[in-house]
Amino acid sequence: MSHIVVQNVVVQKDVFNAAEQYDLLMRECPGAAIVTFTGYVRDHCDSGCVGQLELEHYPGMTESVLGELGQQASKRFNLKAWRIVHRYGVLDVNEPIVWVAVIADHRSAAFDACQFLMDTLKTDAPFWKREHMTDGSANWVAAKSSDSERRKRWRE
Amino acid sequence: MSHIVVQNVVVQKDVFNAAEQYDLLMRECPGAAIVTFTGYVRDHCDSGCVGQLELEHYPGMTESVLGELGQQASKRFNLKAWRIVHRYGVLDVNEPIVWVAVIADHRSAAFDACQFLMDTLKTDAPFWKREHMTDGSANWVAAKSSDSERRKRWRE
Amino acid sequence: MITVRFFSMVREALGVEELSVELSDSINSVASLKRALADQNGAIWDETLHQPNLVHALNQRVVRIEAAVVDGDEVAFFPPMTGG
Amino acid sequence: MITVRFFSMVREALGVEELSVELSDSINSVASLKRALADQNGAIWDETLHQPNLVHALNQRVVRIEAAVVDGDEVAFFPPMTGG
Repeated sequence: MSHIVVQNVVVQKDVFNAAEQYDLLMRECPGAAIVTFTGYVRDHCDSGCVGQLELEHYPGMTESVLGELGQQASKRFNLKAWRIVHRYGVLDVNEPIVWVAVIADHRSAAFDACQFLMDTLKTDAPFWKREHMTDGSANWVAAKSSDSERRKRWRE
Repeated sequence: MSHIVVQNVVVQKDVFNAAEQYDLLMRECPGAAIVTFTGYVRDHCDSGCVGQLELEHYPGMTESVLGELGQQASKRFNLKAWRIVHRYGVLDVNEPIVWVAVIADHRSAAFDACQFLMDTLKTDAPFWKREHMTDGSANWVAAKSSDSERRKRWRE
Repeated sequence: MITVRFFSMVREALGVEELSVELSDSINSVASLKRALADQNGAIWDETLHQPNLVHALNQRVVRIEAAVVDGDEVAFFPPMTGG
Repeated sequence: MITVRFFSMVREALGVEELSVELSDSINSVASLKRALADQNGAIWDETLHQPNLVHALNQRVVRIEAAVVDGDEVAFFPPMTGG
Protein backbone atom coordinates (compact mmCIF):
# COMPACT_ATOMS: atom_id res chain seq x y z
CA MET A 1 0.00 0.00 0.00
CA SER A 2 1.46 3.33 -1.00
CA HIS A 3 1.99 5.86 1.75
CA ILE A 4 -0.51 8.69 1.78
CA VAL A 5 0.55 11.91 3.43
CA VAL A 6 -2.43 13.56 5.10
CA GLN A 7 -2.08 17.30 5.68
CA ASN A 8 -3.22 18.27 9.15
CA VAL A 9 -4.67 21.57 7.97
CA VAL A 10 -6.43 22.16 4.68
CA VAL A 11 -7.98 25.54 3.83
CA GLN A 12 -9.73 25.31 0.50
CA LYS A 13 -12.35 26.87 -1.73
CA ASP A 14 -13.68 23.62 -3.14
CA VAL A 15 -16.40 21.57 -1.51
CA PHE A 16 -15.25 18.47 0.37
CA ASN A 17 -16.90 15.23 1.41
CA ALA A 18 -16.75 14.44 5.13
CA ALA A 19 -17.02 10.68 4.59
CA GLU A 20 -14.04 10.74 2.22
CA GLN A 21 -12.07 12.79 4.72
CA TYR A 22 -12.84 10.20 7.37
CA ASP A 23 -11.63 7.37 5.14
CA LEU A 24 -8.43 9.22 4.35
CA LEU A 25 -7.61 9.93 7.99
CA MET A 26 -8.31 6.35 9.05
CA ARG A 27 -6.03 4.94 6.37
CA GLU A 28 -3.27 7.08 7.82
CA CYS A 29 -3.83 6.29 11.48
CA PRO A 30 -6.24 3.80 12.98
CA GLY A 31 -7.01 4.53 16.63
CA ALA A 32 -9.32 3.58 19.45
CA ALA A 33 -11.60 6.61 19.66
CA ILE A 34 -12.45 8.96 16.82
CA VAL A 35 -14.63 12.03 17.14
CA THR A 36 -15.57 14.16 14.15
CA PHE A 37 -17.45 17.40 13.81
CA THR A 38 -18.86 18.67 10.52
CA GLY A 39 -20.50 22.06 10.19
CA TYR A 40 -22.82 22.73 7.26
CA VAL A 41 -24.36 25.91 5.87
CA ARG A 42 -27.83 26.32 7.36
CA ASP A 43 -30.72 27.58 5.27
CA HIS A 44 -32.15 29.78 7.99
CA CYS A 45 -31.16 32.64 10.24
CA ASP A 46 -32.76 35.19 12.52
CA SER A 47 -33.59 37.76 9.89
CA GLY A 48 -34.50 35.82 6.74
CA CYS A 49 -33.53 32.95 4.48
CA VAL A 50 -29.88 32.39 3.67
CA GLY A 51 -29.14 31.71 0.02
CA GLN A 52 -25.37 31.50 0.22
CA LEU A 53 -22.67 31.94 2.83
CA GLU A 54 -19.49 33.81 1.99
CA LEU A 55 -16.33 33.23 4.01
CA GLU A 56 -13.52 35.75 3.85
CA HIS A 57 -10.21 34.69 5.37
CA TYR A 58 -6.65 35.87 5.96
CA PRO A 59 -4.52 33.56 3.79
CA GLY A 60 -1.43 32.35 5.61
CA MET A 61 -2.58 33.42 9.06
CA THR A 62 -5.52 31.03 8.81
CA GLU A 63 -3.30 28.03 8.17
CA SER A 64 -0.82 28.97 10.89
CA VAL A 65 -3.53 29.55 13.53
CA LEU A 66 -5.26 26.26 12.70
CA GLY A 67 -1.90 24.48 12.77
CA GLU A 68 -1.07 25.90 16.19
CA LEU A 69 -4.49 25.02 17.61
CA GLY A 70 -4.07 21.48 16.31
CA GLN A 71 -0.65 21.16 17.91
CA GLN A 72 -1.99 22.51 21.19
CA ALA A 73 -4.85 20.00 21.09
CA SER A 74 -2.50 17.19 20.17
CA LYS A 75 -0.27 17.86 23.17
CA ARG A 76 -3.00 18.68 25.66
CA PHE A 77 -5.21 15.69 24.85
CA ASN A 78 -2.49 13.28 23.78
CA LEU A 79 -3.88 12.77 20.29
CA LYS A 80 -2.69 10.14 17.86
CA ALA A 81 -3.86 12.23 14.91
CA TRP A 82 -5.97 15.24 14.06
CA ARG A 83 -7.17 17.00 10.95
CA ILE A 84 -8.97 20.27 10.15
CA VAL A 85 -10.53 21.08 6.78
CA HIS A 86 -12.03 24.57 6.48
CA ARG A 87 -13.48 26.26 3.43
CA TYR A 88 -13.53 29.85 2.25
CA GLY A 89 -15.27 31.62 -0.64
CA VAL A 90 -18.93 31.31 -1.53
CA LEU A 91 -20.78 28.27 -0.14
CA ASP A 92 -24.27 27.03 -0.94
CA VAL A 93 -26.82 25.94 1.64
CA ASN A 94 -26.18 22.40 2.93
CA GLU A 95 -22.54 22.44 1.85
CA PRO A 96 -19.94 21.60 4.49
CA ILE A 97 -17.96 24.51 5.97
CA VAL A 98 -15.63 22.80 8.40
CA TRP A 99 -14.56 19.30 9.32
CA VAL A 100 -12.56 18.55 12.46
CA ALA A 101 -11.48 15.03 13.37
CA VAL A 102 -9.34 13.73 16.22
CA ILE A 103 -8.03 10.28 17.08
CA ALA A 104 -7.20 9.37 20.68
CA ASP A 105 -6.88 6.31 22.87
CA HIS A 106 -9.89 7.22 24.99
CA ARG A 107 -13.24 8.75 24.20
CA SER A 108 -13.13 11.54 26.79
CA ALA A 109 -9.88 12.90 25.32
CA ALA A 110 -11.31 12.63 21.82
CA PHE A 111 -14.51 14.50 22.70
CA ASP A 112 -12.61 17.18 24.60
CA ALA A 113 -10.05 17.68 21.83
CA CYS A 114 -12.68 17.99 19.11
CA GLN A 115 -14.63 20.54 21.16
CA PHE A 116 -11.44 22.42 22.01
CA LEU A 117 -10.64 22.72 18.32
CA MET A 118 -14.12 23.87 17.35
CA ASP A 119 -14.40 26.35 20.23
CA THR A 120 -10.95 27.84 19.62
CA LEU A 121 -11.07 28.00 15.84
CA LYS A 122 -14.40 29.86 16.01
CA THR A 123 -12.79 32.77 17.84
CA ASP A 124 -9.10 32.49 16.87
CA ALA A 125 -8.96 31.57 13.18
CA PRO A 126 -9.26 34.60 10.87
CA PHE A 127 -12.49 33.82 9.03
CA TRP A 128 -15.41 36.19 8.60
CA LYS A 129 -18.85 35.08 7.51
CA ARG A 130 -21.24 37.05 5.35
CA GLU A 131 -24.75 35.78 4.72
CA HIS A 132 -26.27 36.42 1.31
CA MET A 133 -30.02 36.33 1.72
CA THR A 134 -32.46 35.05 -0.87
CA ASP A 135 -33.86 38.61 -1.16
CA GLY A 136 -30.47 39.84 -2.44
CA SER A 137 -29.31 41.57 0.74
CA ALA A 138 -26.12 40.57 2.53
CA ASN A 139 -24.84 41.03 6.06
CA TRP A 140 -21.76 40.23 8.05
CA VAL A 141 -22.36 37.71 10.80
CA ALA A 142 -21.65 39.23 14.23
CA ALA A 143 -19.36 37.38 16.63
CA LYS A 144 -21.41 35.66 19.34
CA SER A 145 -20.77 36.17 23.02
CA SER A 146 -21.68 32.50 23.55
CA ASP A 147 -18.70 31.60 21.36
CA SER A 148 -16.28 33.70 23.40
CA GLU A 149 -17.75 32.18 26.58
CA ARG A 150 -17.11 28.69 25.24
CA ARG A 151 -13.59 29.74 24.26
CA LYS A 152 -12.86 30.70 27.88
CA ARG A 153 -13.41 27.12 29.06
CA TRP A 154 -10.11 26.16 27.48
CA ARG A 155 -7.86 28.83 28.99
CA GLU A 156 -5.27 27.16 31.17
CA MET B 1 -33.79 9.66 -5.87
CA SER B 2 -35.32 6.68 -4.12
CA HIS B 3 -36.14 7.05 -0.46
CA ILE B 4 -33.74 5.26 1.87
CA VAL B 5 -35.00 4.33 5.30
CA VAL B 6 -32.22 4.59 7.85
CA GLN B 7 -32.72 2.50 10.98
CA ASN B 8 -31.87 4.46 14.10
CA VAL B 9 -30.44 1.43 15.87
CA VAL B 10 -28.47 -1.37 14.24
CA VAL B 11 -26.96 -4.22 16.28
CA GLN B 12 -24.98 -6.47 14.01
CA LYS B 13 -22.26 -9.08 13.86
CA ASP B 14 -20.74 -7.89 10.58
CA VAL B 15 -18.07 -5.25 10.35
CA PHE B 16 -19.25 -1.81 9.21
CA ASN B 17 -17.58 1.19 7.63
CA ALA B 18 -17.97 4.46 9.52
CA ALA B 19 -17.53 6.59 6.39
CA GLU B 20 -20.36 4.70 4.64
CA GLN B 21 -22.56 5.12 7.70
CA TYR B 22 -21.89 8.84 7.59
CA ASP B 23 -22.86 9.06 3.93
CA LEU B 24 -26.05 7.13 4.56
CA LEU B 25 -27.13 9.33 7.45
CA MET B 26 -26.40 12.54 5.55
CA ARG B 27 -28.44 11.41 2.55
CA GLU B 28 -31.37 10.97 4.93
CA CYS B 29 -31.05 14.24 6.82
CA PRO B 30 -28.67 17.09 6.15
CA GLY B 31 -28.17 19.34 9.17
CA ALA B 32 -26.05 22.14 10.50
CA ALA B 33 -23.87 20.34 13.05
CA ILE B 34 -22.90 16.68 12.95
CA VAL B 35 -20.84 14.92 15.59
CA THR B 36 -19.78 11.30 15.25
CA PHE B 37 -17.97 8.94 17.55
CA THR B 38 -16.38 5.70 16.40
CA GLY B 39 -14.82 3.23 18.81
CA TYR B 40 -12.32 0.69 17.50
CA VAL B 41 -10.78 -2.42 19.05
CA ARG B 42 -7.44 -1.48 20.59
CA ASP B 43 -4.42 -3.77 20.30
CA HIS B 44 -3.25 -3.19 23.85
CA CYS B 45 -4.52 -3.48 27.41
CA ASP B 46 -3.17 -3.47 30.93
CA SER B 47 -2.22 -7.11 31.12
CA GLY B 48 -1.02 -8.13 27.65
CA CYS B 49 -1.76 -7.88 23.94
CA VAL B 50 -5.32 -8.22 22.75
CA GLY B 51 -5.77 -10.51 19.76
CA GLN B 52 -9.55 -10.33 19.50
CA LEU B 53 -12.44 -8.79 21.36
CA GLU B 54 -15.61 -10.75 21.97
CA LEU B 55 -18.88 -8.97 22.68
CA GLU B 56 -21.75 -10.87 24.24
CA HIS B 57 -25.12 -9.13 24.25
CA TYR B 58 -28.75 -9.59 25.27
CA PRO B 59 -30.65 -9.72 21.97
CA GLY B 60 -33.82 -7.67 22.08
CA MET B 61 -32.96 -5.78 25.23
CA THR B 62 -29.93 -4.28 23.50
CA GLU B 63 -32.01 -2.83 20.70
CA SER B 64 -34.69 -1.51 23.04
CA VAL B 65 -32.20 0.15 25.42
CA LEU B 66 -30.32 1.79 22.54
CA GLY B 67 -33.62 2.93 21.04
CA GLU B 68 -34.71 4.48 24.31
CA LEU B 69 -31.39 6.25 24.84
CA GLY B 70 -31.59 7.64 21.33
CA GLN B 71 -35.11 8.92 21.92
CA GLN B 72 -34.05 10.51 25.20
CA ALA B 73 -31.11 12.20 23.47
CA SER B 74 -33.31 13.33 20.61
CA LYS B 75 -35.76 15.02 22.94
CA ARG B 76 -33.24 16.42 25.40
CA PHE B 77 -30.89 17.89 22.80
CA ASN B 78 -33.45 18.64 20.12
CA LEU B 79 -31.80 16.42 17.51
CA LYS B 80 -32.75 16.36 13.85
CA ALA B 81 -31.44 12.81 13.51
CA TRP B 82 -29.37 10.21 15.33
CA ARG B 83 -28.01 6.76 14.65
CA ILE B 84 -26.27 4.05 16.65
CA VAL B 85 -24.50 1.05 15.11
CA HIS B 86 -23.09 -1.48 17.60
CA ARG B 87 -21.47 -4.82 16.92
CA TYR B 88 -21.45 -8.10 18.81
CA GLY B 89 -19.58 -11.36 18.31
CA VAL B 90 -15.84 -11.71 17.74
CA LEU B 91 -14.01 -8.58 16.54
CA ASP B 92 -10.45 -8.22 15.32
CA VAL B 93 -8.04 -5.51 16.41
CA ASN B 94 -8.67 -2.19 14.61
CA GLU B 95 -12.22 -3.15 13.66
CA PRO B 96 -14.97 -0.70 14.62
CA ILE B 97 -17.14 -1.62 17.62
CA VAL B 98 -19.57 1.25 17.82
CA TRP B 99 -20.60 4.25 15.76
CA VAL B 100 -22.79 7.03 17.16
CA ALA B 101 -23.82 10.02 15.09
CA VAL B 102 -26.10 12.94 15.88
CA ILE B 103 -27.37 15.84 13.83
CA ALA B 104 -28.42 19.09 15.48
CA ASP B 105 -28.81 22.76 14.65
CA HIS B 106 -25.97 23.82 16.94
CA ARG B 107 -22.62 22.31 17.78
CA SER B 108 -22.99 22.35 21.57
CA ALA B 109 -26.18 20.26 21.37
CA ALA B 110 -24.50 17.88 18.93
CA PHE B 111 -21.42 17.38 21.12
CA ASP B 112 -23.55 16.94 24.25
CA ALA B 113 -25.91 14.47 22.60
CA CYS B 114 -23.11 12.33 21.19
CA GLN B 115 -21.39 12.19 24.58
CA PHE B 116 -24.68 11.48 26.33
CA LEU B 117 -25.24 8.51 24.03
CA MET B 118 -21.73 7.12 24.48
CA ASP B 119 -21.75 7.61 28.25
CA THR B 120 -25.17 6.05 28.72
CA LEU B 121 -24.79 3.14 26.32
CA LYS B 122 -21.54 2.13 28.04
CA THR B 123 -23.37 1.49 31.31
CA ASP B 124 -26.96 0.82 30.21
CA ALA B 125 -26.82 -1.29 27.04
CA PRO B 126 -26.44 -5.02 27.78
CA PHE B 127 -23.07 -5.76 26.19
CA TRP B 128 -20.19 -7.57 27.88
CA LYS B 129 -16.66 -7.52 26.54
CA ARG B 130 -14.20 -10.40 26.75
CA GLU B 131 -10.61 -9.89 25.62
CA HIS B 132 -8.88 -12.79 23.91
CA MET B 133 -5.16 -12.32 24.38
CA THR B 134 -2.51 -13.30 21.86
CA ASP B 135 -1.21 -15.87 24.39
CA GLY B 136 -4.54 -17.73 24.23
CA SER B 137 -5.96 -16.56 27.55
CA ALA B 138 -9.25 -14.67 27.80
CA ASN B 139 -10.78 -12.42 30.41
CA TRP B 140 -13.97 -10.49 30.93
CA VAL B 141 -13.48 -6.73 30.94
CA ALA B 142 -14.46 -5.24 34.29
CA ALA B 143 -16.86 -2.28 34.37
CA LYS B 144 -14.95 0.94 35.04
CA SER B 145 -15.88 3.30 37.85
CA SER B 146 -14.89 6.18 35.54
CA ASP B 147 -17.70 5.08 33.20
CA SER B 148 -20.31 5.10 35.95
CA GLU B 149 -19.02 8.52 37.05
CA ARG B 150 -19.46 9.84 33.51
CA ARG B 151 -22.91 8.29 33.42
CA LYS B 152 -23.93 10.33 36.47
CA ARG B 153 -23.35 13.61 34.65
CA TRP B 154 -26.52 12.99 32.66
CA ARG B 155 -28.96 12.25 35.48
CA GLU B 156 -31.61 14.91 35.50
CA MET C 1 -43.80 -20.35 34.58
CA ILE C 2 -41.14 -17.70 33.91
CA THR C 3 -37.90 -17.72 31.92
CA VAL C 4 -34.66 -16.89 33.71
CA ARG C 5 -31.60 -15.90 31.67
CA PHE C 6 -27.97 -15.42 32.61
CA PHE C 7 -25.27 -13.51 30.74
CA SER C 8 -21.52 -13.04 30.66
CA MET C 9 -19.60 -14.03 33.82
CA VAL C 10 -22.81 -15.07 35.56
CA ARG C 11 -23.77 -17.44 32.74
CA GLU C 12 -20.23 -18.79 32.71
CA ALA C 13 -20.03 -19.30 36.49
CA LEU C 14 -23.39 -21.08 36.65
CA GLY C 15 -22.89 -23.04 33.45
CA VAL C 16 -26.50 -22.21 32.51
CA GLU C 17 -27.87 -19.87 29.86
CA GLU C 18 -31.54 -20.13 30.54
CA LEU C 19 -34.01 -22.01 32.71
CA SER C 20 -37.71 -22.11 33.48
CA VAL C 21 -39.02 -21.54 36.98
CA GLU C 22 -42.48 -22.20 38.38
CA LEU C 23 -43.82 -19.23 40.35
CA SER C 24 -45.25 -19.83 43.83
CA ASP C 25 -46.26 -17.93 46.98
CA SER C 26 -42.60 -17.74 47.93
CA ILE C 27 -41.30 -16.96 44.41
CA ASN C 28 -43.19 -13.89 43.21
CA SER C 29 -40.57 -11.15 42.83
CA VAL C 30 -37.08 -10.74 41.40
CA ALA C 31 -35.74 -10.70 44.97
CA SER C 32 -37.46 -13.92 46.04
CA LEU C 33 -36.53 -15.63 42.77
CA LYS C 34 -32.88 -14.71 43.29
CA ARG C 35 -32.98 -15.94 46.89
CA ALA C 36 -34.55 -19.25 45.90
CA LEU C 37 -32.02 -19.83 43.08
CA ALA C 38 -29.11 -18.93 45.38
CA ASP C 39 -30.34 -21.14 48.24
CA GLN C 40 -31.32 -24.26 46.30
CA ASN C 41 -28.38 -24.80 43.94
CA GLY C 42 -25.21 -24.89 46.04
CA ALA C 43 -22.29 -22.63 46.83
CA ILE C 44 -21.48 -21.39 43.30
CA TRP C 45 -25.04 -20.17 42.75
CA ASP C 46 -25.12 -18.62 46.20
CA GLU C 47 -21.86 -16.76 45.61
CA THR C 48 -22.58 -15.75 42.01
CA LEU C 49 -26.08 -14.41 42.64
CA HIS C 50 -24.96 -12.52 45.73
CA GLN C 51 -22.16 -10.61 44.07
CA PRO C 52 -22.63 -6.96 45.02
CA ASN C 53 -22.93 -5.51 41.50
CA LEU C 54 -25.35 -8.05 40.06
CA VAL C 55 -27.83 -6.41 37.66
CA HIS C 56 -31.36 -7.76 37.23
CA ALA C 57 -33.73 -7.17 34.36
CA LEU C 58 -37.43 -7.93 34.10
CA ASN C 59 -38.81 -8.26 30.58
CA GLN C 60 -35.63 -6.73 29.22
CA ARG C 61 -35.61 -3.66 31.45
CA VAL C 62 -33.34 -3.12 34.42
CA VAL C 63 -35.56 -3.06 37.52
CA ARG C 64 -35.32 -2.76 41.29
CA ILE C 65 -34.92 -6.07 43.10
CA GLU C 66 -38.39 -5.72 44.68
CA ALA C 67 -40.15 -5.87 41.29
CA ALA C 68 -43.05 -8.35 41.20
CA VAL C 69 -42.90 -11.22 38.71
CA VAL C 70 -45.89 -12.82 36.98
CA ASP C 71 -46.37 -15.82 34.73
CA GLY C 72 -44.75 -15.42 31.31
CA ASP C 73 -42.16 -12.88 32.50
CA GLU C 74 -38.51 -13.02 31.55
CA VAL C 75 -35.98 -12.29 34.30
CA ALA C 76 -32.25 -11.93 33.64
CA PHE C 77 -29.20 -11.69 35.90
CA PHE C 78 -25.86 -10.34 34.69
CA PRO C 79 -22.81 -8.33 35.73
CA PRO C 80 -22.46 -4.58 34.99
CA MET C 81 -22.44 -3.83 31.25
CA THR C 82 -19.24 -3.06 29.39
CA GLY C 83 -20.29 -2.09 25.87
CA GLY C 84 -19.29 0.79 23.68
CA MET D 1 8.08 50.40 5.26
CA ILE D 2 5.38 48.06 6.60
CA THR D 3 2.29 46.51 5.04
CA VAL D 4 -1.09 47.20 6.61
CA ARG D 5 -4.04 44.94 5.76
CA PHE D 6 -7.74 45.21 6.50
CA PHE D 7 -10.35 42.45 6.48
CA SER D 8 -14.11 41.98 6.51
CA MET D 9 -16.20 44.90 7.77
CA VAL D 10 -13.09 46.99 8.39
CA ARG D 11 -11.87 46.52 4.80
CA GLU D 12 -15.36 47.30 3.54
CA ALA D 13 -15.80 50.43 5.69
CA LEU D 14 -12.40 51.85 4.71
CA GLY D 15 -12.63 50.77 1.08
CA VAL D 16 -8.98 49.63 1.29
CA GLU D 17 -7.52 46.13 1.38
CA GLU D 18 -3.89 46.92 1.86
CA LEU D 19 -1.53 49.87 2.11
CA SER D 20 2.14 50.62 2.80
CA VAL D 21 3.17 52.87 5.66
CA GLU D 22 6.56 54.46 6.35
CA LEU D 23 7.66 53.97 9.97
CA SER D 24 8.87 57.00 11.95
CA ASP D 25 9.59 58.08 15.51
CA SER D 26 5.87 58.54 16.05
CA ILE D 27 4.78 55.35 14.19
CA ASN D 28 6.65 52.46 15.78
CA SER D 29 3.98 50.25 17.36
CA VAL D 30 0.59 48.83 16.48
CA ALA D 31 -0.98 51.42 18.80
CA SER D 32 0.76 54.41 17.26
CA LEU D 33 0.11 53.10 13.73
CA LYS D 34 -3.59 52.77 14.50
CA ARG D 35 -3.69 56.26 16.01
CA ALA D 36 -1.96 57.80 13.01
CA LEU D 37 -4.26 56.05 10.52
CA ALA D 38 -7.35 57.05 12.51
CA ASP D 39 -6.25 60.67 12.88
CA GLN D 40 -5.04 61.38 9.35
CA ASN D 41 -7.80 59.91 7.18
CA GLY D 42 -11.09 61.42 8.28
CA ALA D 43 -14.16 60.41 10.27
CA ILE D 44 -14.73 56.95 8.77
CA TRP D 45 -11.22 55.81 9.55
CA ASP D 46 -11.41 57.32 13.01
CA GLU D 47 -14.66 55.55 13.77
CA THR D 48 -13.75 52.22 12.17
CA LEU D 49 -10.35 51.89 13.82
CA HIS D 50 -11.73 52.88 17.21
CA GLN D 51 -14.48 50.28 17.31
CA PRO D 52 -14.20 48.56 20.68
CA ASN D 53 -13.71 44.99 19.44
CA LEU D 54 -11.09 45.69 16.77
CA VAL D 55 -8.51 42.89 16.54
CA HIS D 56 -4.91 43.59 15.49
CA ALA D 57 -2.39 41.11 14.19
CA LEU D 58 1.34 41.54 13.71
CA ASN D 59 2.98 39.20 11.20
CA GLN D 60 -0.16 37.06 11.21
CA ARG D 61 -0.43 36.67 14.97
CA VAL D 62 -2.91 38.44 17.21
CA VAL D 63 -0.91 40.78 19.47
CA ARG D 64 -1.40 43.36 22.19
CA ILE D 65 -1.83 46.90 20.93
CA GLU D 66 1.53 47.95 22.50
CA ALA D 67 3.50 45.56 20.24
CA ALA D 68 6.49 47.27 18.54
CA VAL D 69 6.60 47.33 14.73
CA VAL D 70 9.76 47.22 12.60
CA ASP D 71 10.48 47.56 8.88
CA GLY D 72 9.09 44.71 6.82
CA ASP D 73 6.34 43.82 9.30
CA GLU D 74 2.75 43.09 8.31
CA VAL D 75 0.03 44.58 10.51
CA ALA D 76 -3.66 43.74 10.08
CA PHE D 77 -6.86 45.16 11.54
CA PHE D 78 -10.14 43.26 11.51
CA PRO D 79 -13.34 42.58 13.48
CA PRO D 80 -13.74 39.52 15.74
CA MET D 81 -13.53 36.26 13.81
CA THR D 82 -16.62 34.27 12.89
CA GLY D 83 -15.36 31.04 11.35
CA GLY D 84 -16.30 27.43 11.94
